[in-house]
Amino acid sequence: MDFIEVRKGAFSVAEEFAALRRENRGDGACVMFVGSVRDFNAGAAVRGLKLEHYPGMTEKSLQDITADARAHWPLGRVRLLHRVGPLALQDDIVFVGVTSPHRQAAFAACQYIMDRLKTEAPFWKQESSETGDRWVAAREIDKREMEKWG
Amino acid sequence: MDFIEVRKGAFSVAEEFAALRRENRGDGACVMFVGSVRDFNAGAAVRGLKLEHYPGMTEKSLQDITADARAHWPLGRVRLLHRVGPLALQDDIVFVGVTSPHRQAAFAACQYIMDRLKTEAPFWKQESSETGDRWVAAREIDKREMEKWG
Amino acid sequence: MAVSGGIGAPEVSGMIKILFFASLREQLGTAEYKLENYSGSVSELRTYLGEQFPDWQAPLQAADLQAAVNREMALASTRIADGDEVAFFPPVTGG
Amino acid sequence: MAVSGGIGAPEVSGMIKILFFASLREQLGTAEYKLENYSGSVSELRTYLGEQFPDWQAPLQAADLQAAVNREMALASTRIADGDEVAFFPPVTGG
Repeated sequence: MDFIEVRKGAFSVAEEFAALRRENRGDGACVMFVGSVRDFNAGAAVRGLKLEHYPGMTEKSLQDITADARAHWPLGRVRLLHRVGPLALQDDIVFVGVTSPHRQAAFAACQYIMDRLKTEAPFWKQESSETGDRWVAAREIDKREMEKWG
Repeated sequence: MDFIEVRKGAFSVAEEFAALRRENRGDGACVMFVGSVRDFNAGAAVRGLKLEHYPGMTEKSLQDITADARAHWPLGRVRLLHRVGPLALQDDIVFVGVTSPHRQAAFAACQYIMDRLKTEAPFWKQESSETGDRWVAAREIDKREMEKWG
Repeated sequence: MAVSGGIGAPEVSGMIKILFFASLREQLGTAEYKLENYSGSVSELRTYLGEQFPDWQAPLQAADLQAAVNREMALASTRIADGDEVAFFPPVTGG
Repeated sequence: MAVSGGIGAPEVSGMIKILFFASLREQLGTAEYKLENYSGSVSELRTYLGEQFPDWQAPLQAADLQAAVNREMALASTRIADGDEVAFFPPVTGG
């Protein structure tokens, strides 16, 4: 029921949505999040990104997060894809899609998965900008967002 | 910046996502909701739906809801499509997609738009089931969900 | 059944146009009714229509019935003027 | 730079495998280090590695450095045993 993938290549939102809905008669609600490369971060014009991960641990972390979401809300399907390697401006980085019989559960679970992914899944971003390459610093706001989940 | 449409025909999530992201360099977050016809509601096996609306007022209501969402959160693009007329099992009914520089704003705005749409946009569902046609009753839960937005 | 609610602008003549939707439309057996030289509130209009058409009385007194005037949600006390478009309908169930 | 963190299972020999990621990997100039017959906690290992390689001392003492043991997040007090895979890395920044 869960599809979790760390991959180099681009993903297709159309294919992911189709996989979430195909022969899924019980779930009336589908919430999807897509995160992509913004062109400005902390003032320097970003040209692209490189994403590093911890093979093995990253996948395990994403599986644990998804399992915890299922323990909190009645979910049908969950699909979580995260790209690694070099990414260009406007490339999509992450897709999280969940289905549920209940709209509120689908919204809450999708947001919960993203909040935890941002604070604990082992991914590291390196930005290329006009002023050179730099590792992105963790943002305090993501940690604060986690606090609401207790 | 807002695209709002009440339509008879099906919509394409792939095309909506493309329209939200195309040449959208500033928004790193995109949240989408898709609501579809479930096969069970209140016990009777549903065969299909018919959706009625109030032409003119429905569109105005959706525009007002979207404008209020923009007043609350920094949003880039908003696309809101709702089908009317006869719908089959598993057909998609409604699409709400929003982009923002901020993940939390995108989630909150998408959920806010759906919560208000469910409680105040003039649409009425009629279900066809084995036991005949019946107008769907408003669910108390949708009103309770609105209370959290004050 | 008469004409269903049209897309055009509210009428500005010396009459009010009253629209009914969904289960209420089916219960009343009509989608639209026009009234000349009417003056009063939304709740007074509900009562007035029930007096004119006894079969409409029960459906129009349903506790959860909602009303709009000129495509904005209206209160029981909202005043109705010539040229207004008034609509009555059950609680919405879209999405 | 040595081998980067591999996909295989943690090693079960009489040694521990230590992995470094992202900016820490660049600061140390290596992605992996192996240690035989080590026994102690995560925080003791940080101190030990800094003593062995003076250039590593500052990067390994960064206040926000995180650690995992066998691919689970670890505390400073988490014990390390033979065959464990230990990883040190800066705060995560995915999504």
